[in-house]
Amino acid sequence: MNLLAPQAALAAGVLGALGLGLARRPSALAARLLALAAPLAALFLLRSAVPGVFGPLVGVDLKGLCWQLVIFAGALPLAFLSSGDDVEAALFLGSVLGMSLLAVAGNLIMLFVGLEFMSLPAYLLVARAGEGDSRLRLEAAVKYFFAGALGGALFLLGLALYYADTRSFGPAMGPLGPQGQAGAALMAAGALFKIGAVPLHWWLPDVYSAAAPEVAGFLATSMKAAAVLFLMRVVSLAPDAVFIRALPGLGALTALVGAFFALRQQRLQRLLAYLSLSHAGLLVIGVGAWAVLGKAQAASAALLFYLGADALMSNGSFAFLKASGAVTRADLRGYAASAPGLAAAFAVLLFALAGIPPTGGFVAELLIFWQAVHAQLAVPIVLGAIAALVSLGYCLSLLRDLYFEEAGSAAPAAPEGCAASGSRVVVLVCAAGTLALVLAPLFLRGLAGSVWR
Amino acid sequence: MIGIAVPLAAKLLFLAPVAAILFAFFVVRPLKPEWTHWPILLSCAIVTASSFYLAARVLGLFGIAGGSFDKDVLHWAAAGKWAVDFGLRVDGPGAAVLAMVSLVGSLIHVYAAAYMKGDPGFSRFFLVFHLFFLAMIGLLTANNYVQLYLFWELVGLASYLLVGYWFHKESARRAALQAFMTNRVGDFGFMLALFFILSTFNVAHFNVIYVKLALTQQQGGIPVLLPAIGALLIWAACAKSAQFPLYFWLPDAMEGPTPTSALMHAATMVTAGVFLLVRSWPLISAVPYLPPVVAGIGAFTAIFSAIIASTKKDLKRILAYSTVSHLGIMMMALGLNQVALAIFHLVVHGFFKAVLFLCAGNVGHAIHKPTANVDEVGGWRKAMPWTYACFLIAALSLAGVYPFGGFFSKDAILDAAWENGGLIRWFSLLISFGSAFYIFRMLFLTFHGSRPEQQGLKAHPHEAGAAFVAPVFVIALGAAGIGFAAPYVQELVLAGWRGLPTSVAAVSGVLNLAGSPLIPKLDWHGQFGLSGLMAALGFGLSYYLTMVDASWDWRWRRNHPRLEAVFESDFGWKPFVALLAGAVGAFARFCGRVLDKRWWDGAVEGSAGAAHGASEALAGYSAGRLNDYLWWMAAGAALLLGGALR
Amino acid sequence: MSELTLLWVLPLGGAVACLVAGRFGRAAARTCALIFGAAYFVVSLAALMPFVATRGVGLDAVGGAPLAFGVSYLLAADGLSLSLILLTAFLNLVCVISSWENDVPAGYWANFLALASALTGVFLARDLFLFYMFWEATLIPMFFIIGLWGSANRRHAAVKFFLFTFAGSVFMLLALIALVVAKHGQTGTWTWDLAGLQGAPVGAAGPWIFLGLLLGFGVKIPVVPLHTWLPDAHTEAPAAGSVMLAGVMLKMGLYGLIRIALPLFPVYAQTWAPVLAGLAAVNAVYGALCAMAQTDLKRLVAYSSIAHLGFCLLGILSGAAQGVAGGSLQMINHGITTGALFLMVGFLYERSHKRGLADFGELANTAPWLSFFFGFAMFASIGLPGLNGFVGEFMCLSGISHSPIPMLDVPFFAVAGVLGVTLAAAYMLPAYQAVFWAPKGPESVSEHVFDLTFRERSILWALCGLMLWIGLAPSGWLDLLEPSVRGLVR
Amino acid sequence: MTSAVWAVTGVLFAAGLAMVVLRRQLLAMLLGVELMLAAVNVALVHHAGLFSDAQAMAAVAIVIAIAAAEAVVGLSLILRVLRAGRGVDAGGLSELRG
Amino acid sequence: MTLWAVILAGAVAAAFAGVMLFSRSLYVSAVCLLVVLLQTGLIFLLRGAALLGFLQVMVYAGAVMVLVVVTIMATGGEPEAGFARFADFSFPRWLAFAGLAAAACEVALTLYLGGASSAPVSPADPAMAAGFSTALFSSYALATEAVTLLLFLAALAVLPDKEAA
Repeated sequence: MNLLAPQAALAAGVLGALGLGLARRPSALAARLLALAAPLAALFLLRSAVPGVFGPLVGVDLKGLCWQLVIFAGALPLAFLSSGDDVEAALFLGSVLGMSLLAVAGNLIMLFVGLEFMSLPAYLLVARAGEGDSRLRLEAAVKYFFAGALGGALFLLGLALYYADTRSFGPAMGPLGPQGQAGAALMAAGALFKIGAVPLHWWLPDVYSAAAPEVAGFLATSMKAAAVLFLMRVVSLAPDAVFIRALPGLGALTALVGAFFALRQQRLQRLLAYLSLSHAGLLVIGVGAWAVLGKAQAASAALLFYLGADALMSNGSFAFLKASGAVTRADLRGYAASAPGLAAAFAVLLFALAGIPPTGGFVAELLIFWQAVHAQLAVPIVLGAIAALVSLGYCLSLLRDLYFEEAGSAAPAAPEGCAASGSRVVVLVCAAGTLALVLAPLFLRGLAGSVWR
Repeated sequence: MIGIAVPLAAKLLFLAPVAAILFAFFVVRPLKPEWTHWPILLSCAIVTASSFYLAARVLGLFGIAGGSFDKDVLHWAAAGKWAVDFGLRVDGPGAAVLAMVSLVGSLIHVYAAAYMKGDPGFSRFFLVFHLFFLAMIGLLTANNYVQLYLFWELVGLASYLLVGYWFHKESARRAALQAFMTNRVGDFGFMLALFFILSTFNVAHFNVIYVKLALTQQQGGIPVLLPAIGALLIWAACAKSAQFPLYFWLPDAMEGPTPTSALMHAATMVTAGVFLLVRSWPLISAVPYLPPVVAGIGAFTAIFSAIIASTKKDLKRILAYSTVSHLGIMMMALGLNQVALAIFHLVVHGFFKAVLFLCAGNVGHAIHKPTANVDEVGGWRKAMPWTYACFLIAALSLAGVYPFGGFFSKDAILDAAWENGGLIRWFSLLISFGSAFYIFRMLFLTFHGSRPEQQGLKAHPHEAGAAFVAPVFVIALGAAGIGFAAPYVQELVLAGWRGLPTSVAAVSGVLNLAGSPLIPKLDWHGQFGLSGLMAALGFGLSYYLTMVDASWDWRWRRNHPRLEAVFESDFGWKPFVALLAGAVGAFARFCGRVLDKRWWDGAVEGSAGAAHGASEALAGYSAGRLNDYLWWMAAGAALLLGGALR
Repeated sequence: MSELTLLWVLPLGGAVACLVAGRFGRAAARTCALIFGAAYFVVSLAALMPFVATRGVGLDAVGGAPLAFGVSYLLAADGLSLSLILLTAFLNLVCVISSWENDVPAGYWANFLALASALTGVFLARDLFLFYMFWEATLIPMFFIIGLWGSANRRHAAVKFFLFTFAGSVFMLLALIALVVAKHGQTGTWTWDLAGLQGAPVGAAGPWIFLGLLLGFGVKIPVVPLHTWLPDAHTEAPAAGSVMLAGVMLKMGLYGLIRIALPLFPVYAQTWAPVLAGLAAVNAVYGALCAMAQTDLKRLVAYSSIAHLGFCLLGILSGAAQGVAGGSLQMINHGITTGALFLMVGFLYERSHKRGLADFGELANTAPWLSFFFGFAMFASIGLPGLNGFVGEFMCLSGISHSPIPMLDVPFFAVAGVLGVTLAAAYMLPAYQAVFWAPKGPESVSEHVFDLTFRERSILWALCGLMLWIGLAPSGWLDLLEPSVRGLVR
Repeated sequence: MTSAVWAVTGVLFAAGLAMVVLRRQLLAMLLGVELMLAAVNVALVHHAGLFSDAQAMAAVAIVIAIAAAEAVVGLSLILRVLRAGRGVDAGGLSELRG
Repeated sequence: MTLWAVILAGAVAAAFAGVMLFSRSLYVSAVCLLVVLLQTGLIFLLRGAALLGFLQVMVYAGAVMVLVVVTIMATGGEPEAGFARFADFSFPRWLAFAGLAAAACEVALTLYLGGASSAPVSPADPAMAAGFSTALFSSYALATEAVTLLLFLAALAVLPDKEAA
């Protein structure tokens, strides 16, 4: 039962939060402690987890374990920052639980369960969590919901088709027939929707930009990691699935679209949302390369590293929005003069997001490009490089606002209170972690022997 | 290369000026700038003594043994098998010119100490002036082309700084720039020639090149690049020695102080081109068609500038064109394979032209101007007797009147031209006529005439003092008597070549020096008589037009303004050059402002703008409609599906 | 910690120390910067000394076991690396001293030291991963230096600088990756070790890889169609920033060519040489022509850099001993000379907040030391023999005119190069005359320009002394550099 | 038989899809979602019988439950939208754009 | 026989689905959906999955549809006349329709290509039908539990926001 210990911890957390709700005056502190304790416990229990199979539904492999690590780590900032009540704690923990179920899913049914499990609470989380006017959050949640429902339905249709062809909810034994091909493609569509690949991406900027920053960070990191794993699982089903060939192109297109749309954004959170989309494109290229390379361990390690770095970069940058109270780009003007430490941390994160050394973001981007080169995906690589260039363009203009401009007349008042200082801590920790990640070659030395031979 | 130690005198040639300049710059100038000239004059004395010692050494006079030498002293730069070493070469041509340069130069230093006294830039002037002196010495003692080029550029630098000495004057700035740029255009050829020499011979040392070339010639051929090398060197010499088509900078360079004009732009620096060709003559004469080209350039320039000199009114400009003319004569001598004659005329010209310039300086000084116009002077022979006397001696020398120096050198060259026959024979007669005409016209207008058009009478001319006159007089003595040194100079040149054992065979084979006469034949029936006659004609005509028909000059200018404009523009050559320079400037502005800034950088910046534009355009497709989103999702899934079924 | 590690860690530590010292006031920060700058200079000098003794022969290396991703911590230094590091340290010190009186926060000093650290890393790294890290890391401090302490249009220039140079390096990164992948295909092991990557079987991708490397290095040099970032960046940067930018950062491109692109692809280095040399020739001439058209003194000097690096490139490509050695020497020369010029333009700007040619006049009278030093550096820059510029240009062009590589020995390149030398005077001298000689115009701000202070003169004496030293006796320097680049000689 | 089942599934799924994509009212769209899920169930049930696979049956049961959960979440969101005064028209939800 | 029954049920379902799609009234749509779901339940029954058919009817007809109807009532019932059924798009609406129709054709083609090759239809296996319910609580227990938990979580949706509370 060691296999599912992290899930058990999370489920206990969910139940605890639900139980907390039964109290007449639910303690917010208890809810927050629960939200923090459950993922930490899950992380802790993950240490002793080993690969194994449990029934038809659960198949824990190395990939699943590693991915859970990233998922939990990516969720920690939200756990730490969540200022919500027991309901939000339950929703948050439920979503994480869904992700971890997806990570350990042994067949397509469980995969579907995991997909819906992580999505449904997330819709509600988007709608509920956060301060101030809920109009936009609600709109985002509705959009998210319908897009998600459609994505789920497409996946399900694909599942049925695939099942009809292969008689299996697991990997295909032989070559796929047309029905199986169609099924795999539709399932991939469901997964690509979750990652946000063009043209199934439209919901993503709306959701990321309207949700509370810390929730957006959670979606951009843990959820994205889960989605990538989801796609990889679909790819693993049938190596001869035709859609795999489209992945690098779709990824490059996504990267470009994300980069170009981000260019004109004035609202910071939306800008970061498109930036995240651009990164998602790179991840899809990476998955494509991983598939081309015969699911090489090195390639999945690259994806994992990218997601890990992204967990720091994206969470940190979204948390910065919360910490600084900056909403539009104009709010950033002259910010470095008033808060040098936070600005420096944000600068580090921006350089990391743009993939500039010496940050972990660079190593991450390098690893993905490396796999892509190895897989000889020439055109996607060049398009991806162009997207990286455009991304750098607006990261630099943000830095320019941050450092080189004088403060405007209406500078945002720095948010006060516990949440703001908590998010400051998150920003600083993420920035420091991003910097430290550049030493990856050093501290991943042990892995070099096994993965990077 | 040769196992002879460098004599102290040769070391002093460099050490003294360097020490003097450093001492003057770091010690004297901060403390007492008006004393800057003292260490420098001391250095001049040392250098003059050393160079005469070296000349004597080459000749073996006064029991001084040693002869010529050529020795490397410094590994300058090396990479792999490529190496350039710097050294000293003291041989005949070098020693001959060196002696003249140091003597005349030192005297002009003395003159300058008086002339420049009280000028705010006195200290700066002397430092640069002496830097030039140093550079000229270096040029004359270089033993390879790279080193020669180094000093060649340094004299150009000094020229630039001194022509632009009065930099508050627009004309001075422009003249300085023009001088430097024109020389750069010439250096284009020199530098390219250097590369070709290095790639052809793998070495830049004169003596090694001579030997290698001789060996090649013995095998019956010349290196492929040799014609190019020769042509480029001639081009370089044309710039430095102000030959057509690059002569035009020299008259304008008269914007500098008079000592500068005398030393650099008359006596020494401008002869560097001739000296370069002397050094390169084995190379150039190995290409059969190059010497006639040199002779042609020289002869044409000589006549061309003599004509223009005859029309000028500014004293220094007349002398400048005269310098150009005489440099042309030297080139002509070279072109006729009269190397020793060319050097001899170089030396003689240095003397008399320095005198002429310094006299012009004295005249200008009398009216408190850097230079004088013939309109401002006239009939001053009584007021300035010493200056007049010196000028007369030099003028006679220039015109080639026996027994003055010019007779021995210039007429020997004309003699050689006559012997050569062909077109150049008639050119030589014209030169003889022209030289006499313009110099005596200048003499009469300045010292004799007193016409109403001239304002000289209103001024009160006077001699400026012993310091102004004494150095001039000493040089004038030299100008008068140098002709009798001709045998020594010939011996010096020949001995110089002979003194270098490794190259003697090659040189004597290539140069064919033995047959060159240094003394003009006193042949009344041939060229000598004719050229004397032409000179006399020139004298007579100038006398008639300035003394008899005294206002002729002013009249024709008034009556023929367009004709004057033609002369003023050097027969249209100056506007043409200005046009060329303007075209280059316009092209540069096109490159810098339009091509680079507006078009190319505009495109680069525009690409950022285009990215933003694309972003804005794409935004139209994101209207925020939920149904759009879902439709796109369905479409995406359908596309994937379609792809999967293909 | 080995000496080579110390070389790049020391200035980085200095940067951190400056930031910390900044808490105790600006004076403390700058003192800290001076101390670390001086220490760094001394250490780099000490590191070079053994090579002086051996006339540049030998290699000082730090090697580590491979880390993850086939990356390893490999540093190595030879005469070329250490000379460039010494140049970096020297110019860094020059920058610190020259900005001594500027009232700037600790970040200023920290950025300069961080820049020096990254540059040192570039010149030391022998692992391509490490190399690229340092290569890109140089951009960040320079971005801040331009953007924070530059002149009016600094913000735009900073972004343009970063973006443009990154556009080149991103393709370089892809090329490096492709190289690593190709080697992996041959040996089955991942390595970024420069020595280990020799002879990777690149196959049909070879030209593309080479092109990617050229793009990365070419933007930095910059080679002409890729140059338009340079005038803006140089013009808008603060004086000391321009010094580092022109003095050292442009050399990274050439260094990359010498160290990586040409040795890894000896065949392309020959077959592509005519094209590259053609571009270099265009650099020399076009840079000069553009410089002639400028009315801003700093822009003019910036364009002159383009022209000068054309000579370097010609020399390095020539494959002749004198060209390659001369090209490397010219890298150092250009750093010193153009550094001095930018410094002085900066002094002018600090005094008057103007840079235009028409904004001054008669400075030779009111600021004689400035005009003396400017003239000195200017003549060094236009290649007056006896000063350093000539040595480098002469050897470069001598190399290209006597190149053993087919198609390169045609006189065209030498002619273009010499034309560039000729034109150098055509842009420098008029500018000099306009600023120092011409009478003051109505808009002149010359009266604000007081002469150089003792501190400024001391810096310039050091720089001009170097110019003279290299100009008169370059053989010692060449001995130091030549063994490092011998591999490029055909 | 299989063809018939798939035809039914396809037609229903297509109708549901059209409903979700094309209809304006949020509630109608939600109905479309339910229809799509139900359509897939038809195929799954048929194949469960075809392959004698209890797993597929279990899957159908789970899908039904999940569809119910989805309906709850969707309906609650729609009600919230309504309560926020933004109507039930999907076209009204377009403040987030660009 | 079963085949024809399935075809008939399918045809009815399809017809009502069409009405549902094009009906302006939400009530009509909801009722049509109910009919469609009942028909699918019937197909389940025909294919031997009686329990599932029952579940379908229970969950949808009994629970979901009630919720839907309540919500429709809460939203104010019928739209006024002139209310457009179909959404506006950023592009011409016919394009949206055409695109979707093309996609539907594509799906149909897929099904046509894939469906024909399937194995012969066997009568429903009663043992399997029974085994399914045990599977739900044995090997599929995890999924069942997860879905149960999910239903709890979904129920949280009805709780008001904390500001509102």
